[in-house]
Amino acid sequence: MSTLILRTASRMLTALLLLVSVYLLWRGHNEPGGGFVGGLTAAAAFILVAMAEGWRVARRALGVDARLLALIGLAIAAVAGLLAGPLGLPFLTGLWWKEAGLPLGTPLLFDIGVYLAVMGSVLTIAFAVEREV
Amino acid sequence: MEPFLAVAIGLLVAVAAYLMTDRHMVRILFGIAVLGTAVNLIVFVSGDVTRGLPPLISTGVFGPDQGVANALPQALVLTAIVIGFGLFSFALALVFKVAQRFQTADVNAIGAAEGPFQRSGRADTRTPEPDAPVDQERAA
Amino acid sequence: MIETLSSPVAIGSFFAGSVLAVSAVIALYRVVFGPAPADRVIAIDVLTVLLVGLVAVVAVTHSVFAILDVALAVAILAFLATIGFARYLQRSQQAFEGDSPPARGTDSGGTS
Amino acid sequence: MTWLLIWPILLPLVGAVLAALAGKRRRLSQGIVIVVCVLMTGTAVALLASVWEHGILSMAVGNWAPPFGIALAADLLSAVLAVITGLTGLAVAIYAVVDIDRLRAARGYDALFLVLLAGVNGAFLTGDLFNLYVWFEVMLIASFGMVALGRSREELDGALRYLALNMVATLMFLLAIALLFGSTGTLNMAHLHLVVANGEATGAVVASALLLAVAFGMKAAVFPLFFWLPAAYHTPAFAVSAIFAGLLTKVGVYALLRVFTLIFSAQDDLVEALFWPVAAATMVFGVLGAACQAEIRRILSFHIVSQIGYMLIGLALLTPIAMTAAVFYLIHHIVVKANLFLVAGVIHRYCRTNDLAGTGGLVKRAPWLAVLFLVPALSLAGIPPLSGFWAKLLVVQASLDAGDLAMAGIALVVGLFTIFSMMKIWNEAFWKAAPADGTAAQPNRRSLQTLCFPIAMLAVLTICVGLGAGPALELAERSSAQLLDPSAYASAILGETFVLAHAPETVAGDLP
Amino acid sequence: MLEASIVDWMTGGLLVLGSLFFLVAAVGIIRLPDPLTRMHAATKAGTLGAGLMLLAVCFAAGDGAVSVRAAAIFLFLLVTAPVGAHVIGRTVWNRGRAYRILVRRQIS
Amino acid sequence: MRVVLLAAVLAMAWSALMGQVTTTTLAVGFGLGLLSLWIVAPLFGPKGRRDLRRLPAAVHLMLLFIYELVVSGFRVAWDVIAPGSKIVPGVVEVPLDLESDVEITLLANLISLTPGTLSLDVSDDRRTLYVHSMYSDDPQELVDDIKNTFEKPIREVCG
Amino acid sequence: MTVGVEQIGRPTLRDPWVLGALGIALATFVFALGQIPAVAAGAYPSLSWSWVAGLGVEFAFRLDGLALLFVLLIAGIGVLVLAYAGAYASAVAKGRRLCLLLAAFMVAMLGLVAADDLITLFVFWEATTVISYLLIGFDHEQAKARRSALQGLLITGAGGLAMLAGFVLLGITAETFRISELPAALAGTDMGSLTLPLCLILAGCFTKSAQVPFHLWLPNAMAAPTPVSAYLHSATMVKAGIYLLARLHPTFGAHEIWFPVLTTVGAATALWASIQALRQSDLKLMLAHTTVMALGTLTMFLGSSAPVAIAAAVTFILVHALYKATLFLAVGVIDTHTGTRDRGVLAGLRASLPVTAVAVFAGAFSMAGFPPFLGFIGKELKYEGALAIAQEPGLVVAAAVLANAMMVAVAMVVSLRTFLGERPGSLPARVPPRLMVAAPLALGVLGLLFGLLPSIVGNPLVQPAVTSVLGEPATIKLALWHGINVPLMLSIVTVALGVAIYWGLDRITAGLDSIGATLGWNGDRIYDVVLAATLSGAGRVTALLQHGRLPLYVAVTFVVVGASLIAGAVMDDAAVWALVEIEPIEPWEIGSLILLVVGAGLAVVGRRRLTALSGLAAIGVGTTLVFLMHGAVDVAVTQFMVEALIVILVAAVIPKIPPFEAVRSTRPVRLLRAGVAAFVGLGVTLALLRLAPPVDRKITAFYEATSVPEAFGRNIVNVILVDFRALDTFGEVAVVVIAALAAFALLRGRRNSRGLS
Ligand code: NA
Ligand code: NA
Repeated sequence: MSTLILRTASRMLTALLLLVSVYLLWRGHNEPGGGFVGGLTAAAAFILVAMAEGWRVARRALGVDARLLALIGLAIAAVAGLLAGPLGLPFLTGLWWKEAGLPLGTPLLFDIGVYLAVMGSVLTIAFAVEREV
Repeated sequence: MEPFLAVAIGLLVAVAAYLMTDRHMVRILFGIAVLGTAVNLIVFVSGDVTRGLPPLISTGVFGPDQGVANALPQALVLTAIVIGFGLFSFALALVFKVAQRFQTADVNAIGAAEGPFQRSGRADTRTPEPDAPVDQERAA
Repeated sequence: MIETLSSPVAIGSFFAGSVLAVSAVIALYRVVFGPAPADRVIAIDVLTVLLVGLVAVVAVTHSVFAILDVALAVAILAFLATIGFARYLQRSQQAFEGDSPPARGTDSGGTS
Repeated sequence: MTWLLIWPILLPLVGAVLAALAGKRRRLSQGIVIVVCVLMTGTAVALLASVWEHGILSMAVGNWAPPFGIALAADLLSAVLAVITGLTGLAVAIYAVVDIDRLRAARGYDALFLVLLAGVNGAFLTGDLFNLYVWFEVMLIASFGMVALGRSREELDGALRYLALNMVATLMFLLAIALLFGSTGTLNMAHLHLVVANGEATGAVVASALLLAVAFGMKAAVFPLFFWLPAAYHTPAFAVSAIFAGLLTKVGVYALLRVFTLIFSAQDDLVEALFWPVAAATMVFGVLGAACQAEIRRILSFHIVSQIGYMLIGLALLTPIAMTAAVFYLIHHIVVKANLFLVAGVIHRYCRTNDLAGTGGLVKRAPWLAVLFLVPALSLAGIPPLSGFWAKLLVVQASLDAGDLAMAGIALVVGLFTIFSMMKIWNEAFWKAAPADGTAAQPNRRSLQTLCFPIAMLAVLTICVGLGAGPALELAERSSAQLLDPSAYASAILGETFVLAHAPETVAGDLP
Repeated sequence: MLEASIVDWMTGGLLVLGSLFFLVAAVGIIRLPDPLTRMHAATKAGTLGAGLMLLAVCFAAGDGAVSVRAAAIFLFLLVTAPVGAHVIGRTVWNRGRAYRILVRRQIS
Repeated sequence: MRVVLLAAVLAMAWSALMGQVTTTTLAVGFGLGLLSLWIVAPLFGPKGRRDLRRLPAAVHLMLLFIYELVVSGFRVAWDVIAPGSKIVPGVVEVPLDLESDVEITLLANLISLTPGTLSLDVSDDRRTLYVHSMYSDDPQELVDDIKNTFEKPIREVCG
Repeated sequence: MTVGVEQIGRPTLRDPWVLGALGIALATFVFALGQIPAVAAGAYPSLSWSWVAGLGVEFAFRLDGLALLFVLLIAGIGVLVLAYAGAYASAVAKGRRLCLLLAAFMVAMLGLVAADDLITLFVFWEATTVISYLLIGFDHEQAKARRSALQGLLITGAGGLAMLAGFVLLGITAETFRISELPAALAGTDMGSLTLPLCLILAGCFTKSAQVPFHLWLPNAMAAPTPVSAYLHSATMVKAGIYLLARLHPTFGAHEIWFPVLTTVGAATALWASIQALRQSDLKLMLAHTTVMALGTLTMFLGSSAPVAIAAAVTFILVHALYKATLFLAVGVIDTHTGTRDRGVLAGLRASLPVTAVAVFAGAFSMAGFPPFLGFIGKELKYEGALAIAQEPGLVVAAAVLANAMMVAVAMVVSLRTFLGERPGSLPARVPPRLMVAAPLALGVLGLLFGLLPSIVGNPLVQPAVTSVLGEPATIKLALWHGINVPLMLSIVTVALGVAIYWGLDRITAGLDSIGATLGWNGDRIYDVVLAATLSGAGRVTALLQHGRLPLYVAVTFVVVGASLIAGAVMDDAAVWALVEIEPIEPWEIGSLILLVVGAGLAVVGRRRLTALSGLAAIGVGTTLVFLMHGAVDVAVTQFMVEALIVILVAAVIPKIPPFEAVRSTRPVRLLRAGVAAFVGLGVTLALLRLAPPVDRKITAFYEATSVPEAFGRNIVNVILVDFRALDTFGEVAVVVIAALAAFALLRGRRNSRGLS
């Protein structure tokens, strides 16, 4: 379904969707949103591209292998949990770094991991399906 | 438990059961999706359904308002939805692959692993499917 | 229920919610009875946009504006789903359903 | 020290990420898998040692005290199962180096395998019911992937059956959790024990108990829900079916043991009434199924079913010795059944088929394989002094001790059928001359060595457990004692004060 | 009830008006004769209804941030609704052409 | 340069979304905007991207969109309430003078939000826009209307 | 040596494995000989290690008179049989395998007889079962050998399992597994409580010792090589059951069913086997049946508690072991020599096999109970014992006389017919290896020696054994001549009867054959029929359960689920409707429910894939609405997004899948499915109605209280996901990632899966 109108619209929307996805991720701890919804939105951005211009273009736009993204996300989530280890705290204990003036902490890192993992996974599946059909 | 919701969810489960006992793979797939949705709803309603307020805390206060919805079941449902999505995606891929390989959507007509139509004999074809080109087999 | 409707906002949201519910049910008619696949897709599109409206009602009713994000997500995914359906309409003509005109009155895709 | 609880879960998960990143570099990813299995086993052994010395170990994940946060917890049963998982995993990992072909490896076998182990360990080590569901799903999705990995016709068909039925089971698990949560408001299993024991058994609680029995029972492949197992286990790669046969059903059994001794400890009448017929029917129908099969892995699959029945005796009788029998059987069967599937793979390499009609002549062609088959086969058949004998003896002793002649009789008759099946395989594959029109092949010597090393490893383990049944039995006895003392489990996880505050008198005590 | 502010009245009114447009969309897809004309109702009335109701939210919140978000959603709808209509309409039309169902056309 | 500009716009959008306009949110928004643009950069051809310099024209165009939407909303409402014989559905081929993708898309969208018309497709040679009209009894009037009302503001924004 | 000679068989005695096996046997024999004085003096050597303390199982051994007698028999005959086997085997590898298996069998048998712990004994018991399986099936490429092996295994294995249950029951009652402590431990016990364990143990003994009706495996086991037959069926395996009867005599001898059961079964076995023995034309099979006959006789005597009867049994164990091994080994020589064992063909072998002739005559005379062989002493003791049996002397005497007469007849067949007369010219004459010839001779000579000098075995062996069996000291004197008494009269009758049978053998055989043909079935056929029926029954049951139809599997699962839910709901005392509170419901809630219901209906009735998919989408929207209206914002977003994604993916895929029309179930099936669906749906509804709010919110209260101050987040749901219950989320992410990788692997090819980095 590669039509001029859809293609153009998707180009206009993709950046916006990515932005929104990061916003949803960031706000997740305090407002509705979070890593999963954010990741899905980010994936939606590229699925839109895939539907408008084909999965090859979308994959190129993504730049990295979607599977790699997913695995990195999983690894980040694991690292976020492991950071508490050296401090003698249990796995996945939230650690906060308040000096920055921003609410930075391992839960956010964890959520970033979720974001990337979800985005990568959904895109892996979507691209695989797109390629087959 | 709200009776209307209970009945509606029961109906969803019944529909899922009906679909999952179909011979067409896509109906089975739909059944899985409906069953997942129904169970997610059950997880959600299991912890008190409260109309209205989401479990958010306003800036500057330390707790939510009175009467917010129970946050825990919501978190559980979220996890369940995501997991369900993962499983469903795989199921979809599998159904697609099976349909492609066997050129049928009838689960009773496949019978490669077992079943009424299982091929007899000793031929052992358990060699992995080569990757590409996709499928040469056109056996019905 | 009515006696609790003490403000224009409350009345408005109650009324709006009810109308939306009625609209949803009406739109559902096309989802169920088609007849063309496109009709169903259009009706589902209406349902999803309707969801945006309902988010607005809930936001106003409970003064929880955070849930506007729901509307955003709905809008995004509804759009994607619409495209997905459209692609289905296009593809389903080729794959298994052949190229012969479908029987009248069923899931026909033609304009009539 | 509490970190010992997370390593058996985290190591394979991280290993899976690394293995997936290694991609087509086969050696690298195999190396990762084996190293991870070794480390995992090591941490599990350390965990077992710790639990043996100091009692139940638990970790409040996220530093949120249970029941608010998720607790990981290991009693002896959990710890020993983690150890066995590590050992079996290691054996299968080595076997897979040869058994898993280029295509399956390239499709990510190694990562799926490690995730499966992570899920299994997670299920063994969690103390939270919903978290148990999550680990079940981790395990399930990995197994879905593994069962279909080769994409042959058999695998795809098997995978479809496996998927559809397990999907129902898994959703019923979730439904049960919902009902239980709706009735109790908590998810921590120790806390659930306190709440359910203190409250009355409402319809929702009973329904959730029955549903959990259905969900875990299906996982464990009990009558009348076992059909997915013989429908699928003979289709995938041998390494895959070996790890499935060894571990997956046992996770179901573990969950049954855990849930029905801990959460529903007060509903002992229900548990016995439910599991007695299930155990008996599972034994009988499983073994009848095996008796009429002519494909090695199908035979073995039906025997899995049958032997799950033996493991349910712990719940069917609910006596200490019955529980000991169940635990011992569980441990024994993981090792032996995985090993038999591994042997089936080697047989396939020699005969190019697992249909008994097409096999033969192996006692001449591969005498050492004959020995390697006989050890697990006789163990499975309960021939002394192998581990299976003690397992069978315990089951008989437990039944007779409880005055349950019928159960003992069923167990013994089923045992005879098991001997029959194993000897059927022996007669056909080893003793019988190779069929003239057979498809015999001569496997490569080096690959045979790699394949047989883990088989020998597991065989030695079986023999050791058999000859050293004393310590193994002590372990099983102590595990069973812990299982049957749920309040001690609750105290260990929730803390003494919490449990006291929720003792039966104070029905609605405040949380600390 | 009487002491309600003008903002409240605006909010309520916009909600009602918006919902009515949804009703129009719903009734439209029932009453109009064919998929393409139904799409007119769905696209336009639906988007307008959503816009009005989002405007109501702006009034109710009286908060810049919320208003910006509402506006963003509306703009998003404004971009996507016609595109959605285009992809569906195109399919329907292509199909109609394939089956030689008469449409009027003008070659300019 | 255009990238920087776009990123700045995105930064402002970000701040707006965050509900507070501070140095921090602007900086973060700018960074994220750059990131987003960098990610989607391959989508734009060498000259596919348009400046947004003509902001006033853009605002005008947006208002036009909204206005058309409101009008068409009521029009549809009327048609639904009283669907008479005046509905003459049909597809009209509108010749296109606009060249860039963005222009064509904007035009198509605008047409879709206009009373009685819905853009169906663009011909492969990008010279014709197929428009479904509820009132296709006078196609030429429709075409003229479209050309006059919409093409100009779009050119102003994009040209 | 007169006819053309042809050396066959290559002694494998130089093989270190075979030599090792021989060495073990010899060492054991010598060791056991050394123990005779101590044992005779009542100082029983014993050993024990704790094995499985939790079960009270010990690895315990004790060498009393009975055990020692058996050890000597097993090891002594073992030496000869191993040597014979080494010579018998046609190839080194085969010989080694045979000898190793025989040695393993010997070790198992030694452990069995020496064990003083029921479980230890059982361990060795099962070992003998398994090894004998391997031995019977030694020529495993022949289907007959495999069948016989399996038959033996199943029958003795079944008995073994029953016995295990008996042992465990006994252990539970006696609170010990120590055999030597059993009589004392059970002293005050009500004998009635021991009936079940006794019966179970007897089942084990009877199957192992081939008592009627479990006898049929033993003749079939003759498929095994001759040394195996000689070893298994003379000294050892079949005697294991007899051994255990003797061993448990002190424990159960006083039980009221002990005597009648053993006597009846023993007598029946002896008679049945003697009749069968006469029918055989194969010498080996004939001998096999006389083994069964001997075992029956032994069982019969062990039923008694009279010291003379026990002495008769013990002596006969020794007698039988010697002559039966002699004869089996000799038949092996004959077989090797002539290539046949058919008594109709064999004759006049005295010239070509002179040494073997001596051995056979010695064995046969002992068997027939002619003086001065040990068999004579044994037979006289039997008659004496039979007369001493208090309850049923008539029956026992009659059975003993008849059985012995048959033995006389069989002995004459084996010796006279085979070695005397005219040798048919067609018989080949290969020279058997010397060692093969020597082994039976040695045993035969021993039979004569012990007959002449009974005191060699009387005091040192038989008397301690009898003491052990009786559990109290007994004095036994073995002598060739007891004077003219009733037993001697009976002996004369026996011989006369035996000779008569021998003369009329061919007619008797023909008569029996015709009876057998009229009956049309025998034990073997029953075994076949039972096995086939079991397997086909199993097949039918399995076909019902494991039918291969996925929809039916799913349906069964749902029925079980529905039953669970309804059972739960029904078990509750409170009435369901009492819990139903109809709360005021808002219009949009009705709308959402309608969406759910209609969507569900559409998913079911949709005849096109898109229609059903639209139903799915409607359900998704309805669900989202439900979440939205109950304050679950994050859930609503997620639900909607996921649902949309599912729709997109499904819509992308299904055009490639055949449409619904292609696959439609019939109306009855649809009705059935609808029934199942309604059942499970009803169950869910009932269970949900059972959920009585309000739910305990303590845990949520904790989250609400700590979310901001301790976890620094205002969206409680998200804080739960990334902090309070982050481990769930961690697992969830793993699921999604792996699902993606797995789906990818399923859909896409290797060609595109380069390394990721
Ligand atoms: Na645990
Ligand atoms: Na198993």
